Amino acid sequence: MKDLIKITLNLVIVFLFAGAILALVYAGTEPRIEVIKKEETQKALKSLIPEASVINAAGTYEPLEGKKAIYYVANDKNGKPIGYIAASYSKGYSSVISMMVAADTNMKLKGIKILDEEETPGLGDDVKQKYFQDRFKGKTLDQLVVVKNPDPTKIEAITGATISSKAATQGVRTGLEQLIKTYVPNSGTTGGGPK
Amino acid sequence: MSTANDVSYTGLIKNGIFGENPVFRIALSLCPAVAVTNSLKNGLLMGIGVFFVQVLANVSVSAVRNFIHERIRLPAYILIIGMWVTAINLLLEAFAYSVYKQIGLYLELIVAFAIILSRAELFASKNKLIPSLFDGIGMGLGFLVALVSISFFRELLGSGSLFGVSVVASKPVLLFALPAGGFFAVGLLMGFFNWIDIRFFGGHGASGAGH
Amino acid sequence: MFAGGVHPPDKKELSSSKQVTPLKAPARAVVLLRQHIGAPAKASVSIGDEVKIGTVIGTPEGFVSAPVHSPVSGKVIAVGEFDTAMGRPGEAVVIENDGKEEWIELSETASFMELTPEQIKEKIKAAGIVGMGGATFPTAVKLSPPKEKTVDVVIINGAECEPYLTADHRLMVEKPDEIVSGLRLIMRALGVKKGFVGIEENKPDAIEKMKEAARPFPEVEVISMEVKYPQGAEKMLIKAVTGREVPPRALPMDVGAVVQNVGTTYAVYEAVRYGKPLVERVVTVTGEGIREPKNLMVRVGTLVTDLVNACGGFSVEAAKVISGGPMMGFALGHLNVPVTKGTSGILVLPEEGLFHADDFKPCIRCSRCVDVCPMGLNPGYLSVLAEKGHFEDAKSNNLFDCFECGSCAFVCPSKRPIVQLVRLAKSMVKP
Amino acid sequence: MAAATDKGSRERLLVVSVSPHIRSDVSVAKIMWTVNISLLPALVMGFYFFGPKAIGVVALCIVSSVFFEKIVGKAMGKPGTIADGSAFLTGLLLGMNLPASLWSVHPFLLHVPILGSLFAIVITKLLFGGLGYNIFNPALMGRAFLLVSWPRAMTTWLAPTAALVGLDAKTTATPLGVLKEEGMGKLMEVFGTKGSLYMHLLIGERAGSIGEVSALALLIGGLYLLYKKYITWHVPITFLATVGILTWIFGGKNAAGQLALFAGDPVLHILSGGLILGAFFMATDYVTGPQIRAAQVLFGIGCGLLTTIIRLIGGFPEGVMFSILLMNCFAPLMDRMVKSKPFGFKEARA
Amino acid sequence: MTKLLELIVAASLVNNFVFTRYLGLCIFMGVTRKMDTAVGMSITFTAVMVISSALSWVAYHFVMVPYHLEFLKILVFIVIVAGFVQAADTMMRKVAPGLYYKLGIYLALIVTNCIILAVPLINADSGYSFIESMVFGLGSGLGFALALIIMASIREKLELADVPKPFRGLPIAFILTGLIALAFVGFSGLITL
Ligand SMILES: Cc1cc2nc3c(=O)[nH]c(=O)nc-3n(C[C@H](O)[C@H](O)[C@H](O)COP(=O)(O)O)c2cc1C
Ligand SMILES: Cc1cc2nc3c(=O)[nH]c(=O)nc-3n(C[C@H](O)[C@H](O)[C@H](O)COP(=O)(O)O)c2cc1C
Ligand SMILES: Cc1cc2nc3c(=O)[nH]c(=O)nc-3n(C[C@H](O)[C@H](O)[C@H](O)COP(=O)(O)O)c2cc1C
Ligand SMILES: Cc1cc2nc3c(=O)[nH]c(=O)nc-3n(C[C@H](O)[C@H](O)[C@H](O)CO)c2cc1C
Ligand code: SF4
Ligand code: SF4
Ligand code: SF4
Ligand code: SF4
Ligand code: FES
Repeated sequence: MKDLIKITLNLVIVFLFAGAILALVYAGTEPRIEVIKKEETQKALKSLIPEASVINAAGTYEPLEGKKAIYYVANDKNGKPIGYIAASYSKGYSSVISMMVAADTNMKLKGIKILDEEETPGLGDDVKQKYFQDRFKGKTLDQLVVVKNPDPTKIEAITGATISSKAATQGVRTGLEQLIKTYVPNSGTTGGGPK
Repeated sequence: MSTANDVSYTGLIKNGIFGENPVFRIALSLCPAVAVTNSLKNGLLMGIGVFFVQVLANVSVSAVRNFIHERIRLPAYILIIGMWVTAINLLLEAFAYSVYKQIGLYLELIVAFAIILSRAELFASKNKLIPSLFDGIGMGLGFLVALVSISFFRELLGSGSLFGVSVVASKPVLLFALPAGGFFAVGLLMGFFNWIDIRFFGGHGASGAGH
Repeated sequence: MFAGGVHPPDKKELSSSKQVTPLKAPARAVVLLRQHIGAPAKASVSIGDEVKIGTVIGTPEGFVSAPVHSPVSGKVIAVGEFDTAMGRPGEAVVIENDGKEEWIELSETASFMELTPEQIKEKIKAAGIVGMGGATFPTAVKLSPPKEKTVDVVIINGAECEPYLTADHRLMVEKPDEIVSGLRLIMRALGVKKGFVGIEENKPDAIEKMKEAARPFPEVEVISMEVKYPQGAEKMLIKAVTGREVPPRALPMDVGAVVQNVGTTYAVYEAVRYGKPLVERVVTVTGEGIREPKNLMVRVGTLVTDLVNACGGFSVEAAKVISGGPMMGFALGHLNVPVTKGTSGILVLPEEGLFHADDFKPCIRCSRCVDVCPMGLNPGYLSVLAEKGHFEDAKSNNLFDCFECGSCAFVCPSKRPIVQLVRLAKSMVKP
Repeated sequence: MAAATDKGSRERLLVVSVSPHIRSDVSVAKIMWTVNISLLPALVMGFYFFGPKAIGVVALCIVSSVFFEKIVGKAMGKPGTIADGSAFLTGLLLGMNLPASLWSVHPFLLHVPILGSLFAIVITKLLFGGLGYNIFNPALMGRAFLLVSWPRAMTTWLAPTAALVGLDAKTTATPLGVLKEEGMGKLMEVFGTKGSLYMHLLIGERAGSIGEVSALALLIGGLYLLYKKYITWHVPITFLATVGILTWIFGGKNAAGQLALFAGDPVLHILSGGLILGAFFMATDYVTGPQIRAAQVLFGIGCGLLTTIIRLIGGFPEGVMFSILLMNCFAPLMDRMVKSKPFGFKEARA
Repeated sequence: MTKLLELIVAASLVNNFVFTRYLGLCIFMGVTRKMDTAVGMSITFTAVMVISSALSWVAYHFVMVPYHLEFLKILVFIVIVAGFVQAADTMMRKVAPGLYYKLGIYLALIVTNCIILAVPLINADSGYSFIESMVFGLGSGLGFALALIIMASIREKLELADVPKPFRGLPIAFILTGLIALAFVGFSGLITL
């Protein structure tokens, strides 16, 4: 009986002690973490359309089954839309690649940013490299086709990582299609393009 | 090894780095040694994380050692370790977010690293505060040293760089950057240290006495 | 048909057409008291005693044992340790031959086929007959199975599957009627209605002779078997003749069979009909290193040197002299060892083409040994386990089912001394 | 005390050893060198199609394998084991499993075959105790190591030029690569008819590793080994049959690109990639496969199953190498589970 | 249904914890020197894995998410696992002493194994449903069991090999694991979750 009391007391005290310390740390870090997470996203968004003054979430969609993603509108300081950004996902060689896709008001790509992937280091993970992301600048939906040789009007695959290249491109298509569907009137007929 | 009466503090630290190196000798907490050592930066940060958890856990366990009831010793220690791990995770998330994103899962798993609980149980729960502190420092440093040497080897061979700065033109042997390369790095280093031990110090080269 | 087995070059042509010729009795006979499996006999004579051919000089000790008789007439000059073919010394009675060739009094039983089983066994026992196929198990004991075992077939082992040896072959060619009579006596002793003689196909003359001798007796059948070593091993023979498989660790009588060697059967005939004790046997002296290969009728106790000399000595420098065949025989360290009841051959191999056992390699797991092992074991694995000292593991991998036929070592490309390692393991653990 | 003596026999030293006293004439060296020789036809075809580069790659692998076996073996206190031919064979097989494009000075790739040999001989074989003890097929591990370390170079295939002087060979995709990336239609476009496709695969006029291209030459060598009883049917036949059957059932696609059962092309799958080389010369490696015949049948089926899975739904166009390596992992377990049955075992149970 | 099947194959082969995620190594190295212990651990581990997946799912979705206590997940999961293992230990000792005698020692080891914590954490991060979580736990357990058993069979064979002295024991075990991991690269790209 005395044991039981002691055990209970022990546990309560350890819990309280641990709880107190954690509460302290949590209180100290929590706001910062929130800020950092927001900042991460904002930084990524900003880097895609640096001239925008505000970028606001405009809605969500499902680029991959079970994966929700947000799309955004970028406005200049007069509140006029100057571009759109969609988060997107696609299945790569060994992981899900997550990215952001930015288009101007004519639905020409302003740029893309690969956020997360776990493709093979030195191969598939080159999708994160600037040289590959730059291949998307200025492309339109029907130019998003992967080819193996240099071609300024298409997307040239990373050598030895065609699968990852195709996957990244597919993710960009999905994002861009969503933007077109949402922001281009009558897109039901104009959207699509070659698969 | 479980009491510190006859051992100096430097001895305790040396013991952690060489005699009972948690990775190369006792062979506990092996996962991070393989999984997060593909770059020096990751290895170093993981090592620092473990270092702090080990020191804090040792100190706090030693502090409460006379007060915890025998029957709930282990759960209580696990709770204490879990608390420190959570705290460190929160701190890293707040102040080193990019690293946290890369090695986050393994940071969280520090809770289950056998080395920490086993030092708490084998050493800190039987020793006074100061020796426990030094044992924690020794073990933590031993772990840190192991991780840094493995990740040095791997980053150099696998990516041709050190701390992300290229030192060799291309990627010499990509395998070492891949996770599978971690096993080879650890195995080859262990074998190499054993060879030195046998060749120059007359040891038996038996690592993994902990099992 | 058993699975496995090997086809070493049989080399029987060296001696297979040589008639059995008697070898002059030795000037001095060295008669070992352990000529059989089981307890050695106890010397029943002492230095100075006069003996005749057939005088009992050693009496059996215990149930599994057999008496030993003098192979010459003369005087006992020593009783003591003597080198044996197996390498370690054994107790022996040494008799100086007086050249008189005097037999003890023998009495022929005219109606020997009418004797009761007990009488037959008694005579076999008194004659000191042991298995002459190599195992030297006392025959009288083998013929007295425990009551709960029912034996329904007797098989005469005429396989002689070891390369080079032709002793049984010649005996079957030269004494077929006697062997058939011996078989019928054994069947009578066991109360069995069916007898077989199993002979490998490479001895057509023996098969023909034996068939002819067996023709009057419908209960005796001669079977010709595929040529394959170790067709002569008891379990393989039983399988080839009757289709029955003796389970691991069991005895032939567990499947109702008793197997006897050709030489043993002949000895049984001689003992039951004439009362002759076992004091001589056929020995093949052969090999590339012997000048004139022969099949000799040799008194037990004759030294191997005498056999070699009788065959013209070595033709070239001899590198290895083997008692028995090349697959299972014992290599002799020197030639001053006596012939025993179990000596089936003396094989002399020259240096040329001789295989040296010391430079063996690791097992490359080629499975050849697995394919040839008649017992269905994994010999390579057993040898590795033994080599690394894992004797208990070897035991749980059926170590004790190995009867050391050597097929595995014969085919091994790494030249591993598998039989030697198996023996080592057997000596390190209890069965 | 000796009762009788004999002139001469005392002094003479006789060899005493345990039975058996005679041995068959197979030896490790004979087996290994014969396997080396039976690879010659396929090697010659490889040289014919890929020219001097192929010779360079293979020679580099053989020389470096033998060199590492010698040097590192010596450092480990193992006597010279060069004569047994197994290191030579590992080097030869490694070389035959590499693309000829590795013989390249710009970009400099000559260290790649050498490091492959290092990994094969030192890490995969000698560290585990040398001949007879390694768990994994050294040549294939060497290749797997190269594939993950230099994935681009290792998937750059020379087109068969059929000219020993074709130094400026073009690069192209392998038939399985085309099949995986672009489908059967594209393959037919390249080769014209099925007959022509099969013919190219048999003769070897196609892109691929140096030694894998000519199915016919490999079959000749493989059948010779079967005839010499240096290998048995258990692994190669079950391996080939499993791939044939599974690709026939699951390898087909309809016009819409969906799975169509029983519409695959087993001949294409059997003749292409490294399947024949792997089935006859690599999955049959004694050391790294199971020892018991029944287990070998399972081993062959397992190799076939994994090869098919990787080819049809995995991340690589070709799966022979990985399937054999994966089955190498299972070989000890299979030998453990499928124990040989002692003679008379059935009776003992009954 | 296909999703669940994919989940099992992915968790056990493609993303095998030991060979492609590099977790659970202490136990992996520790218990694979003998087949018996490897088998005992496999059984115990798979069972604990499934049950603790379920328990932590419940705690996560019914307590932690509603009250915004996600930051405590490490603490809560480890306490759940430790508590469950402790309870299983006590219960088995009473109810099935025979089984306890065979598998009890492995239970004690499980708490200091990082997979046991990684599975609930991954479940929580990937937003798996209750069933999916359990299936993921099962797949992970089976994958770990597979790893333990093949490793044990190979190490028993290695006992008989002439491994150079400095490499005996753990170093060669690590290199061996690396080689197996290299072979498991063959599964990569098979299923992307
Ligand atoms: C170890 C290894 C990892 C690989 N990782 C990737 C990858 O991350 N992304 C990818 O697209 N292809 C990867 N591949 C290559 C694919 O299997 C496939 O060969 C390639 O995508 C084909 O591209 P290519 O047509 O440019 O050669 C990898 C190959 C190996 C051997
Ligand atoms: C491998 C092997 C081969 C044998 N070959 C023969 C043989 O060819 N002839 C023979 O009579 N006994 C042979 N034996 C001995 C028999 O197994 C058996 O002991 C003998 O036939 C019994 O008869 P016995 O008691 O009359 O000697 C062989 C034994 C072994 C182990
Ligand atoms: C370079 C080279 C070296 C060889 N060295 C050996 C050797 O050391 N031992 C050997 O038995 N065979 C060796 N051989 C192979 C033999 O000459 C012969 O081809 C082989 O033993 C054929 O065996 P078979 O009679 O079973 O067909 C070598 C072959 C080559 C090409
Ligand atoms: C039929 C046969 C196939 C072989 N296949 C290979 C092979 O695929 N790769 C290899 O490195 N060695 C091979 N060897 C050689 C040798 O067995 C191998 O190097 C051992 O694994 C080394 O211990 C083979 C040998 C034989 C007899
Ligand atoms: S004793 Fe020798 S030759 Fe005679 S049967 Fe037996 S094994 Fe064959
Ligand atoms: S025959 Fe020799 S090398 Fe082949 S498996 Fe048997 S013991 Fe090993
Ligand atoms: S293991 Fe024994 S029974 Fe089998 S072949 Fe070898 S010696 Fe003969
Ligand atoms: S070693 Fe074999 S043959 Fe000899 S006694 Fe023992 S079991 Fe019998
Ligand atoms: S660190 Fe993962 S099990 Fe030990």
